[in-house]
Amino acid sequence: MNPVKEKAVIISQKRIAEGIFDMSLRCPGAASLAEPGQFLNLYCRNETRLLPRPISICGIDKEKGNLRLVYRVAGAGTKEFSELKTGDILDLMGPLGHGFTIKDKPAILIGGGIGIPPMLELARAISGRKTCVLGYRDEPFLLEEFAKIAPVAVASEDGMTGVKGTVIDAIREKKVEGGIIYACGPMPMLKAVADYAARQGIEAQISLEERMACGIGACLGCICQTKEKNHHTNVNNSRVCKDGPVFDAKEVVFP
Amino acid sequence: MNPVKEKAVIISQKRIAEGIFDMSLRCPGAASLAEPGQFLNLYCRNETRLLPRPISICGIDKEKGNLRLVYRVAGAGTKEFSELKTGDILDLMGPLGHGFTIKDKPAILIGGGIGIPPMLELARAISGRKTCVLGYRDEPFLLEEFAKIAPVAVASEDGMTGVKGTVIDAIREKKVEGGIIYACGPMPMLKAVADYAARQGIEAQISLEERMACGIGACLGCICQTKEKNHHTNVNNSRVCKDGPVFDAKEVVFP
Amino acid sequence: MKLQVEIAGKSFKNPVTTASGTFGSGAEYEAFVDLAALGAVTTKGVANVPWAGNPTPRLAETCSGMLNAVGLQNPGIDLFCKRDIPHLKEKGASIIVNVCGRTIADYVEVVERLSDEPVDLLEINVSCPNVKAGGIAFGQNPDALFEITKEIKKKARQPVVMKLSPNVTDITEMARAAEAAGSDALSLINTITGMKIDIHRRRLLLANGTGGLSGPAIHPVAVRMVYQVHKACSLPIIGMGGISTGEDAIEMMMAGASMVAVGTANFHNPGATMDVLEGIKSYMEAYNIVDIHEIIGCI
Amino acid sequence: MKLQVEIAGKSFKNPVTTASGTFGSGAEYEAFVDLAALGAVTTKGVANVPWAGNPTPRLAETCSGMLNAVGLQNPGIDLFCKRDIPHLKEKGASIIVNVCGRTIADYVEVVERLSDEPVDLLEINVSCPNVKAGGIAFGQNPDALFEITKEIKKKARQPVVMKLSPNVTDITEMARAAEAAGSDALSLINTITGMKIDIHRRRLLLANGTGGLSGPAIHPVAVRMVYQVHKACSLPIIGMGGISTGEDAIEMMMAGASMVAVGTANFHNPGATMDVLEGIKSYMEAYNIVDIHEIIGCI
Ligand SMILES: Cc1cc2nc3c(=O)[nH]c(=O)nc-3n(C[C@H](O)[C@H](O)[C@H](O)COP(=O)(O)OP(=O)(O)OC[C@H]3O[C@@H](n4cnc5c(N)ncnc54)[C@H](O)[C@@H]3O)c2cc1C
Ligand SMILES: Cc1cc2nc3c(=O)[nH]c(=O)nc-3n(C[C@H](O)[C@H](O)[C@H](O)COP(=O)(O)OP(=O)(O)OC[C@H]3O[C@@H](n4cnc5c(N)ncnc54)[C@H](O)[C@@H]3O)c2cc1C
Ligand SMILES: Cc1cc2nc3c(=O)[nH]c(=O)nc-3n(C[C@H](O)[C@H](O)[C@H](O)COP(=O)(O)O)c2cc1C
Ligand SMILES: Cc1cc2nc3c(=O)[nH]c(=O)nc-3n(C[C@H](O)[C@H](O)[C@H](O)COP(=O)(O)O)c2cc1C
Ligand code: FES
Ligand code: FES
Repeated sequence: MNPVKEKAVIISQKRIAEGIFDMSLRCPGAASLAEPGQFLNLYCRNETRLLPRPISICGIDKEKGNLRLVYRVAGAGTKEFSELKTGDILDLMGPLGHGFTIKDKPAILIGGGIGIPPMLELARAISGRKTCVLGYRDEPFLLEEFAKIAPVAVASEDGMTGVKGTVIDAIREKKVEGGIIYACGPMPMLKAVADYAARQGIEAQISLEERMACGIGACLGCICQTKEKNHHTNVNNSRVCKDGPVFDAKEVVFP
Repeated sequence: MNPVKEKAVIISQKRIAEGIFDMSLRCPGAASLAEPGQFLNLYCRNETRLLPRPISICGIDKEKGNLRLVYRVAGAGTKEFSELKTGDILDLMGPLGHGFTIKDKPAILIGGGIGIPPMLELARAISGRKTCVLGYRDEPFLLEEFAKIAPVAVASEDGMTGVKGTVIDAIREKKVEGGIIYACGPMPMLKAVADYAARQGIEAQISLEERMACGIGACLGCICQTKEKNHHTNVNNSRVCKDGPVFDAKEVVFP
Repeated sequence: MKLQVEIAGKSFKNPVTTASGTFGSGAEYEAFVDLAALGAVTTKGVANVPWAGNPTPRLAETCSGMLNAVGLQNPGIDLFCKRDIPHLKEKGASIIVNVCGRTIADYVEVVERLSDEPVDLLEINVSCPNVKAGGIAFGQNPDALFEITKEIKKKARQPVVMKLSPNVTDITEMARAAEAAGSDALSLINTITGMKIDIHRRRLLLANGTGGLSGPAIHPVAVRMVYQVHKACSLPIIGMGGISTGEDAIEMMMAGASMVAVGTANFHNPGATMDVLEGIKSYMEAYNIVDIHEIIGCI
Repeated sequence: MKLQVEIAGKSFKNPVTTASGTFGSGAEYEAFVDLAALGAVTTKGVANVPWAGNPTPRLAETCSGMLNAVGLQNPGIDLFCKRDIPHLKEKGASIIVNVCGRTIADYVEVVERLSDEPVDLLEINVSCPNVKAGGIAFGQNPDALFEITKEIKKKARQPVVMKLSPNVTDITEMARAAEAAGSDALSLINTITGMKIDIHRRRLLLANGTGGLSGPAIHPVAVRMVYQVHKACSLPIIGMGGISTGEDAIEMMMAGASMVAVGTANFHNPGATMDVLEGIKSYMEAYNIVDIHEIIGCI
């Protein structure tokens, strides 16, 4: 499916935790095509910033034509987005990339930090048995929404919420079980998840992050190394924006 | 007097002719110091545009702390200003430069095109006898306001308003007389004015335009050539932003 | 309105092409641009064998610009000929192939391999700053540039466009070396070497250390070099560097470019090439220009 | 928090100075900046005799940058010594004098004239692209740079800081030539040669044709060159090029600059130097850095 370029209208935006914003957009074109695990490219208004910002889709409402994004203010671009008000226009392109492939197996959904938001729409989309494992540094967010959909195990670095430690600690302590893992989060977490899945002998689909320019597979800026030769690039590199962001953990060579 | 850097509030803005805008600003700091013939540096919001835009002061209301600017949309920066609404903030620095020096002689005030606005505040400030000569390309603006203050002779290139031709044609045809000329407008007009004044043997103060960066005499970007050595630059160049924009026509070497 | 231009005897329906490396092999942009409506598609640099390129991060943003250190990752000439050329032809696009290599032999191999392919021009990238071995030296030394141009010209069946690096003291010296060696046209500018430091992590942001600066930030440098080269030699020029509007393109053409390439702007606006083309037309209409040649090198 | 830095044995209270030519002789900015609060004021290039500079237009705006072709207009060393140095001293400023000339003899004359003046450093501008005769050649040819540096060093009583041009193939070659000839420090980068065309009037926008590109657009190029020079030689560096925030300054210092100069940013924000200094302090606080030397060249 071809992505669309669209002028989205901000429906609502609120701060849901320290530096974390929750934004709903009216963008019927992108919404009609969106799937869990895909992302949008958001364009900055400030013209000194040329590159679009990739943000994962956290919620899809195809009927209303709305998409929901939850993001962290990481720098100047996301800061700019966080200042948009209801009714403002935001240029975007999407949906982009290859999302999660839902398999009919008991699922473990693992989100770490700002990798948590995309797991929410995935959790909704999975109709079978599922458990969510969410890892926070400190202040939790989106927790209640997850809890409405599935059992949740929580880990936090500071130990204030749930298990003190990593998502793997939470899985072990809470004895979370399943036949497939879907995960998004920081690289060290994904590496730990991949190792865990390998040891358990189950599939893990992991969503990667890389700096991007085109977002559509043209510039080769955003690759990850892969064990096998990628059919498109003809080398052991896949494009995170196009072949991913979701990859089978077994394919990925961690840096 | 040192200029101030100030966040001005837009009080009102309206389009008064094709591509010409009339803007009032609350900027008590700059307003308290402003004199006819001085200008402001307006900063763009779009961060790709680094250089401030110099715009002459068209009206001064020291009591209210307001300044009025009338400007033409010439490019991207002035376009940006023209889109500002009441209540918006505009960064500025001013007042800048050396304005007109009012002498106690019957005055001829000559404005050409977008050089007309600064003559309005000057006309108000001159209490003695005065005649205004305004030259337009086509559509006139500010005409009624001038007419309330002083007798006005008008010239237009298309001949639709007043004398068909230049301000010099209007002066001749309308037999405008005076003991001093104050003028602002395009270079060819100022040159004609300087020649006219020389022939009449009267003083002419002319306001020049040049591309600027600092606006305060530091960068030497905005010079005009002068017959005498300038005491500051120590060469035959004066800084339009600091030594001008108003010069005695006799001093200036026209390019 | 006549938009058609010629470069080394090849004619293109309009002067707008894509800057190599920013437009893939065209297919990725088909959702946004009709490839047949472009003057030509210039493809990502291709070598004799597949290259994996540099580690990530490969990209960084700068003020009105960006740095890239992709390192010429490419699928190799075989897959390129099998997959990308037929696809572009099927879409009705004119094709400029950007060629890279580590040694003269690498380049020659690619050029020979393209002999019978339906390719309009060969653009030779001797200027990519991201390749440590070979590449860069050719683009920064007039003798090396002369040498490689001469060898390529011996074998090339299509016109050869040497693509110059801006990272030199005197761009005209390079242009004259390429001209003397028989280059049929020139293309400039490639990226300017830059660097960004992640001050929070205290390390170079790009894995490669340095990267190539592109985008509107470099436009005035590109215009200057195109102008200088246009005055210094008589080869037709494909001009690029920071073009994102029709006005930028007109400026580049007035400086002397017969054709312009749109690069980084595609990332900000996937329809940038078409917007540039429309902008050129609007300018021509506004100034009653009937043939684009009236503005090429008119300064 | 220790902000004090040293360049060639001279100590400055903090690492922020002004880029020559953007700050006049300081007096113009006194309404916005306490000159004594700066590490130093670097003054506009001064020659042995007054120069009138280029015709206008001398300035053009570009995307996140600007072009200037002022052409080193200056009042000559006599008036400079009589008026500007005493004024700066009275205000409590440390002084770096930027020196220009057409011939080696011109430079040496200025340097000798400054022997007994209360000047901290002599910054030698061999890189201004706007002077047709002399100037530019020194900055683009290592032998010429060696020669002029050596001659200046023979006569200079204050430490000599050669200011390098970025318009070269290899900046490290230039740096090493200056070092070999005895330069006490280096300053970089000067502006990158660029051009703008007025497409509506169909003519070069600047009267001089080309101008020097400065501002945020060139920051990544400046960081790269400072980094390369810092690795290639052991002289202290005054880094400049597009610095407008404390973060830009930190980046430049991490690349290897002991001191930074703020130029074009002053035009957009007359208090830019102080904002940069405050930004440096905030960064140091946030990362618990007690001495600025912890970050100089830390990459
Ligand atoms: C596929 C994908 C999905 C993402 N989903 C989310 C999400 O749902 N919520 C969220 O908060 N963040 C998400 N990110 C990270 C987000 O893209 C960055 O935080 C954001 O681009 C930072 O922009 P900035 O201008 O605020 O920061 P700056 O640091 O000023 O950005 C400078 C440049 O670096 C790039 N960049 C900086 N950090 C990252 C990063 N971590 N990943 C990719 N590019 C980066 C920017 O896009 C920009 O080009 C995602 C990243 C990717 C690749
Ligand atoms: C002392 C002085 C007073 C002025 N007063 C007025 C006024 O009252 N009303 C009015 O409409 N205009 C006035 N101008 C002209 C006004 O400054 C320019 O029209 C404006 O800067 C154009 O900016 P832009 O971004 O719209 O155009 P662009 O062409 O995009 O500007 C690009 C750059 O060129 C500079 N520039 C372009 N044209 C001029 C010009 N004519 N003079 C100086 N710089 C220019 C801009 O400042 C900017 O740096 C005055 C100029 C000067 C020097
Ligand atoms: C991501 C990226 C990849 C590039 N790859 C190539 C390449 O393979 N071969 C080449 O000759 N130039 C390459 N370039 C340089 C561009 O073709 C162009 O010369 C340069 O970016 C300046 O144009 P711009 O400012 O419009 O991007 C690349 C540029 C970018 C940004
Ligand atoms: C208007 C202007 C005038 C300049 N004059 C000089 C000069 O006299 N001598 C010099 O060595 N550099 C001169 N420069 C270069 C600056 O000192 C500085 O090296 C360059 O602008 C890069 O810094 P920036 O991007 O912060 O401006 C000038 C720059 C500008 C913009
Ligand atoms: S961002 Fe261009 S290939 Fe992925
Ligand atoms: S604008 Fe800088 S001296 Fe006038």
